[in-house]
Amino acid sequence: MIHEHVVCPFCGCLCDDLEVTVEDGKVVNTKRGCIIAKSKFMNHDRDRAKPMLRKDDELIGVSIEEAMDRAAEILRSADHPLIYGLSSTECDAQRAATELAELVGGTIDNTASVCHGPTLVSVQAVGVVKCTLGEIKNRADLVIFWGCNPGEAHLRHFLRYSVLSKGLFTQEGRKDRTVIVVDVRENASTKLADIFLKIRPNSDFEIISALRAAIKGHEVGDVAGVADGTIKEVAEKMKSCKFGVLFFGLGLTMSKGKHMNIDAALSLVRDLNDYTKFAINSMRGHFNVAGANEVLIWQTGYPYSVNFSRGYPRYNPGEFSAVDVLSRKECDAALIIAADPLSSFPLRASEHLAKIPTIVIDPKNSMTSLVAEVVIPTAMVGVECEGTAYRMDCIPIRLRKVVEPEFPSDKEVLEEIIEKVKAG
Amino acid sequence: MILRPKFKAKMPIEAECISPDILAEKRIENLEVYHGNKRRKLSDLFEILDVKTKDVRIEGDVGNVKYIGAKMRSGKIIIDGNAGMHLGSEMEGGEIFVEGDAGDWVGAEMRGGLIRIKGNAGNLVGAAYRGSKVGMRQGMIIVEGDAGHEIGERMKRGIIAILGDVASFAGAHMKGGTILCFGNMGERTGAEMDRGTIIAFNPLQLLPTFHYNATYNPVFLRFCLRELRKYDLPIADEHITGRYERYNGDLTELGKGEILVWKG
Amino acid sequence: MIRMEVVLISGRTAKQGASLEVGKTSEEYFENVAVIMMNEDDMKEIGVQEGEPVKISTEFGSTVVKCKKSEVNRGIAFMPYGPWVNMVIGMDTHGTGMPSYKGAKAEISATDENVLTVGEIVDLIRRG
Amino acid sequence: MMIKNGTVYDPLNGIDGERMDIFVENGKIVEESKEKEVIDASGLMVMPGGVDIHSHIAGSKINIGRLLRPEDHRKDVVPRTEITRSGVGYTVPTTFVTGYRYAELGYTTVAEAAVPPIGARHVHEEFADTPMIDKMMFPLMGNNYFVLKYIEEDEFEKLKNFVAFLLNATKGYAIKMVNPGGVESWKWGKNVESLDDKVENYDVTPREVITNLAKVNEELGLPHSVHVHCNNLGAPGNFETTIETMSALRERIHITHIQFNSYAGEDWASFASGAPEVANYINKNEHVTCDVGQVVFGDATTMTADGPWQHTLYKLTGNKWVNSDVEMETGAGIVPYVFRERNLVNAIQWAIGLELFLLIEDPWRVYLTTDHPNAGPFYHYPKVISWLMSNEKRGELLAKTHKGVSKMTTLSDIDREYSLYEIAIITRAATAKALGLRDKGHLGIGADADIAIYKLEDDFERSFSRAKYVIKDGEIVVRDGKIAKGHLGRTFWVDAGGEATDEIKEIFSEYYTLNFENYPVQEEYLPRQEVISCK
Amino acid sequence: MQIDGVEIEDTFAEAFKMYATRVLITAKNEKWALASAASMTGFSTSVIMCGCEAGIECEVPPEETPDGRPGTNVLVFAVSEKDLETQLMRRIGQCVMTSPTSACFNNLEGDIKITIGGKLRFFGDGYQISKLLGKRRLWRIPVMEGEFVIEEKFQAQKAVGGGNFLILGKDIDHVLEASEKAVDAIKKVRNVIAPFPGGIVRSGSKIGSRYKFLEASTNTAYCPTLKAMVESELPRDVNSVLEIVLDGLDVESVNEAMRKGIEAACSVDGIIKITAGNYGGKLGKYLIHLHELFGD
Repeated sequence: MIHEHVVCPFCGCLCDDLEVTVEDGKVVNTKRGCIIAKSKFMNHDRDRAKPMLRKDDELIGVSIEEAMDRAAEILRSADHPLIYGLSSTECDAQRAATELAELVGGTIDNTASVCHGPTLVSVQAVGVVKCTLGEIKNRADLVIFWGCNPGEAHLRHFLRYSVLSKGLFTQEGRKDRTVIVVDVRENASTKLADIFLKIRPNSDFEIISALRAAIKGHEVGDVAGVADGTIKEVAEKMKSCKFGVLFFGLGLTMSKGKHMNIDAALSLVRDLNDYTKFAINSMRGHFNVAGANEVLIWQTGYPYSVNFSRGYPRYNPGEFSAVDVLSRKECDAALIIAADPLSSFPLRASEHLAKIPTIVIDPKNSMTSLVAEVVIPTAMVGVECEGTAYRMDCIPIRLRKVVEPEFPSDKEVLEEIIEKVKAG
Repeated sequence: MILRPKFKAKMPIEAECISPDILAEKRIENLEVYHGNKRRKLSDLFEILDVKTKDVRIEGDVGNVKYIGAKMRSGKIIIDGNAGMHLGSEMEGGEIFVEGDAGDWVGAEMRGGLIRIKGNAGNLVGAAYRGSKVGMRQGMIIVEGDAGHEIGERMKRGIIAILGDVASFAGAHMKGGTILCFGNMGERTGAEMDRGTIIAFNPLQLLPTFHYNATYNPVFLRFCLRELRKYDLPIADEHITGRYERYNGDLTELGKGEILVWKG
Repeated sequence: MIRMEVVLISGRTAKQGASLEVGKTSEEYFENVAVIMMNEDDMKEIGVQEGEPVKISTEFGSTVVKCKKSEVNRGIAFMPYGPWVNMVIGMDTHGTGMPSYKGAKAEISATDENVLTVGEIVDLIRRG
Repeated sequence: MMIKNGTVYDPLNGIDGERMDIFVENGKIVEESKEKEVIDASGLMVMPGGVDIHSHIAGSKINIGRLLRPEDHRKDVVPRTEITRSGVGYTVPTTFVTGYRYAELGYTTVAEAAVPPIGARHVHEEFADTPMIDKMMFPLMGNNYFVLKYIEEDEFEKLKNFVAFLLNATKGYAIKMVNPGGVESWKWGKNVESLDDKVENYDVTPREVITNLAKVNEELGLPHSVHVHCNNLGAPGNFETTIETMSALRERIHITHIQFNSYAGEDWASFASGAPEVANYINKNEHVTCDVGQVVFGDATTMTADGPWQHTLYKLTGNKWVNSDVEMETGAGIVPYVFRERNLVNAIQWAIGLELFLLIEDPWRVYLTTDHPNAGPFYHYPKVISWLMSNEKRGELLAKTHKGVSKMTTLSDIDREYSLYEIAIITRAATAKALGLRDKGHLGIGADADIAIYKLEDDFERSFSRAKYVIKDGEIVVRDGKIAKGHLGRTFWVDAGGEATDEIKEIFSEYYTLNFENYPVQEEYLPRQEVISCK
Repeated sequence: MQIDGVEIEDTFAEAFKMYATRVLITAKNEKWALASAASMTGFSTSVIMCGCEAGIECEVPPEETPDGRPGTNVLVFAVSEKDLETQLMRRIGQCVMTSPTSACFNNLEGDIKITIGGKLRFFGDGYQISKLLGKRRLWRIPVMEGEFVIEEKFQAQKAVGGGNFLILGKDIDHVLEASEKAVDAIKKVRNVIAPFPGGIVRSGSKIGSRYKFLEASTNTAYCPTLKAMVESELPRDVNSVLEIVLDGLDVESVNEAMRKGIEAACSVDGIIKITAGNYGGKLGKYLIHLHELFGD
């Protein structure tokens, strides 16, 4: 059977034009997706998790019911549980996770914390001038990629949205656009650029600041190895384009300056709107990290790093963010869902997860499940069950189901745990 | 009043009730604190002695206790050990003294009073909470050790004096007030500041969006430093009579902030 | 032995993305993630060939991975996101929630030590 | 259930403060009920549940507003209870708190007034987490590519089909226009300044957009009229544009938050009220209804699809600014704002809203809104009610405002006071009627059993702040101003036919970034829906 | 009564309620602090034509000034808060802001607050900077030499103006010497100034004039050259009269200054009598009886 218009549940592009062929309940082919999409669908049944509990320091197989019972017990008795992950699942599961966090008076954080958390903090400081990806496809004549590498991380972004795509006012596609890539190294994306601005690592803030000053007519001279003339040239291109867009990624959020880099970039684009039309969009990684933020926002007012220990939501990255809670050893239990902190957090932060009862809910085995107390397998979202995901530009799309799951969905598991916690 | 911690775990405790105004007004034994997600009484976590004295002394380490002295209006708190996050946040008056270190957000959105930390302070000293327009609005914070990133972020008035080093982005988005650093200042000091004064007694790396104006002996600073001597800060005569390079910025924003760098 | 200072950048690669969908304990993942991309001249300077192990140390820890040639400038090294790079990343977020994954100062040198497997890293974590 | 001996205000049935019993069964008002449950409403006012015709409570724009304002949320925290979920309130409440607070005011139906069609799914997702109330939403059409294209090509039938299709695809309720044409121009950093300006890159004017969509609206027989946020919102002197807009057509038209469009003066220095002129037009022309968008002093978060206006507001205030343009369809802007009593412009805005309420003679055509959260949060409605019902209350506040208000508006010359009957009209009966909700806004046999029961106290504000009882679909959900029971309301949408033509599909594949097949909102997003069919 | 053989007439000086402030001018050195103060207190002998009465109260050593530089205290007196404000604006604006290296601080605790720096700041054309230290707000106004620092608000209080005594003697040489001695003595008293040139006035006045357009005219009763032409108050052997006029922050200080001044005057030979000017006690709020000054 061939499933059409399938949505790829890997990255924030949420390409929704995949064709997936399923035979005898197995994915046998995919069309149009990138290599990662292909890998995701083709390998969806590999290395799948089983329900397990740790007994005498060994993970042993149990029924899923037993695993959920134990999970509920752990969360119910915890004084400060942490719920973390959520970016690789759908919105109903994210809703249930938020409800659970509220119920057990815990801290809930999603992977934005270690990707675009700094972006969200900066939006709260200065606002943001953004647009959906179609606006870029239809209008952008200047496209800037700063500290992001769609050529490796968002493989069809150029094609579908930002560079090669043709639109209403960009009928010539690539020819209608000037592409500038700013990065510390040559990479898959820089090859495509009309201008590659190679900068020193950790000099983003200085260079964005210089551009901002240049746009306002101030002289700044050479900055961090970039010549005065180059800064003026880029500034002029920005001011004189008809519709510009700046895409940025973790090259800004993770390097020195973090949210202040974004603050500067958001301000740069905001200021440019005094001269022309300009937007700035973040390149979100996991396919529904944007949804994790959206759900948490509408339920609590805050996008990530939310704490419920007082019965109402409070927000503070640095205080309620997972890395910090773990580093300071402030939580006494953890539920990890749809993420793998052991493979993404600084090792020293992960260590605490191995010391406390940790529950892992995931379709696949992960590094974190290897240190877990409880492992609960679930259906793979967007492959084995439906649900909503928010694209990197916050457009919600319904994920499709192409094969039957063996285990219940994240949502069902979480709702079951909620019932068990309430019953206890 | 003396409070002696009885707890051991690292679980965060929130105790904004540790504030002389509240302790004087309310029945102490019933005051609520949070230990993780559990509501507890102050007396569950602290031994409470010498109830009659109004000043509060905490004998022991309360590095995991948050919001001590938050919103306080008067009186004095002395902490013998370390203090947790949000120490004296939004405080309006009174004094807090910490013998050890303090966590992040010391004196965040403070409106008055004095906080003095003998050890080091964390990040965002005197800053605005996320999304807020304005950080510290008045009062004084003195850190005898080092302080972290983004101190004085969005401060509008008041004084922050750091005797040791500060990390990056001191005075980011600053709108007024004065930051003095007797140690070394980190990178990107004054980033995106609109107004306000940052005084560096040692050379520092400036952003390209700060421009040099002049070298002079600012009269207001003489006044300011002489006033601050009352707080036992290491202000030498040369600091008062010396010359300073004046840089204005951040040109990305209003550009009316200044960094004064002491030249001796 | 020559030790060289570099700025360490971590990031996503398509191969890392594709292989993590195969599985974190898979051979593909190990092959694609337990690596460091370096400038050829830098490799020469510390005396390593493509595919040989190098040791990366920062103030937060050290890790051993295989080295690969890349177009990066001298003085910069790149590692894919994953447990190996996480061994040298600090956990302080400076009040932001975000550790400093990119732009850390690191020292690189040739080594005879083995690259740890995912299982060995997990054991390390569990031992604390 | 029997609601016994209450003083009933049910304007749609002409009942003005009569003491009577109301019977409820199976979620409906019935002639007589055998159920034993009795609410003793002696001494209490019984009204139909409130119906808000224009509010911003769900979807991408409001959620960015929530994201933007952590500093607000801190001031108004709402802990969980055994019955209710936690959240935050203040200017942009979370979904649960939105539902609870509306219910506590005695409101049972709320319209989300501006939805980018591509974000409709998001709205329905939030609706599912907005308890207590029935909901509906208005998709934005005034700057939609297809709308502009079909008007430009003079393809009225295609336009009509597209509108019907879009209502169906989004599960929407009414045609919403925001600064028609201006938002499309804003995508190039421009705007339109009059009804006859050309939209950037299109041979279409705002006038054509308004008149064509109004005609479509009537031909499709949609329950509500077109719902219009006029051009030049917020600008001094814009009352002329507003009158021009209303007089551009004879079809029904609803002008929303008309306060923001009733300004006289040349610039901010000469800013003054244009309310008398606007009210005069409305008094003479029955085809117009409006809601006010009354300013309430204090913090607000302005948010609208009117991107160019929000840019102006950002430049005026220097506050943080969000702009979010949506492919092929619309845009949005968000700027936090504080309305200050002592600020002359703000004080005049406040007075203009009240002038409109008091100068428009027919309460069936002027409705209570604050354009939440633009002119203030919805839970300040009781405040507005108190100003309308008491000249003295208005006077007290007027005395605190900037002195210039009396000179630049006529407010101090007006002594009209609203009766309870009129309040019931502008908050439920008339809004339900204007929305074409036949079973809402009244207590006649067969109506939905959405009932608000208030205790009338000396202080009107207090009387309406916390309903004594609220009955939703026949169940007591609020008791003594507190949520007594959780409830998921229905979502109303209009089925006006319409089909996705090949042309529509083709344009989708060319210019949208979303596959056509993934565009329409799926059934899963409407756990409790009520479809209203046209014709 | 007599002091050193000089008759002290049993009369009173009639003083008026005024408003006063104390301005501290600092500068790089004493010379420039004084230069600025001298300029600021110039042409300020009498409120009638000058708008205020002002004088240098004393010099202030660097240790006692806010900025650690030498300073000069200036006292300014005016008949209303409004006049005081007007005069301070003009005089600080023209004589202190303009003067090299000067800074200008409030140096009085009073219950009246007058915004001066808060208005002069506009001279900074948008580049002025405010600094709040404790409860004091300073304005930094960029000027060609550097920065002019001035306090936002100056405090003022009700004060006493028009304390006076007349020194009657046998000739101008002796009277002038006595007057100078009196002024030297008065300078040592705080809170008081003698606003006339060198602290001394020769043209005492009476209310009214034969000319309708004049409200006051020369004090004929004390003009020696008119002794025989008018109803003179002067004894035969008096050939010259000088007056010391005093303004003080409070009546006690004025009394003290009067006492010290009269004592000093009386120590000079050739002084015949000390008296004081008044209007029959009908106009002034304060009546300073000369005899009471000396404990009678």
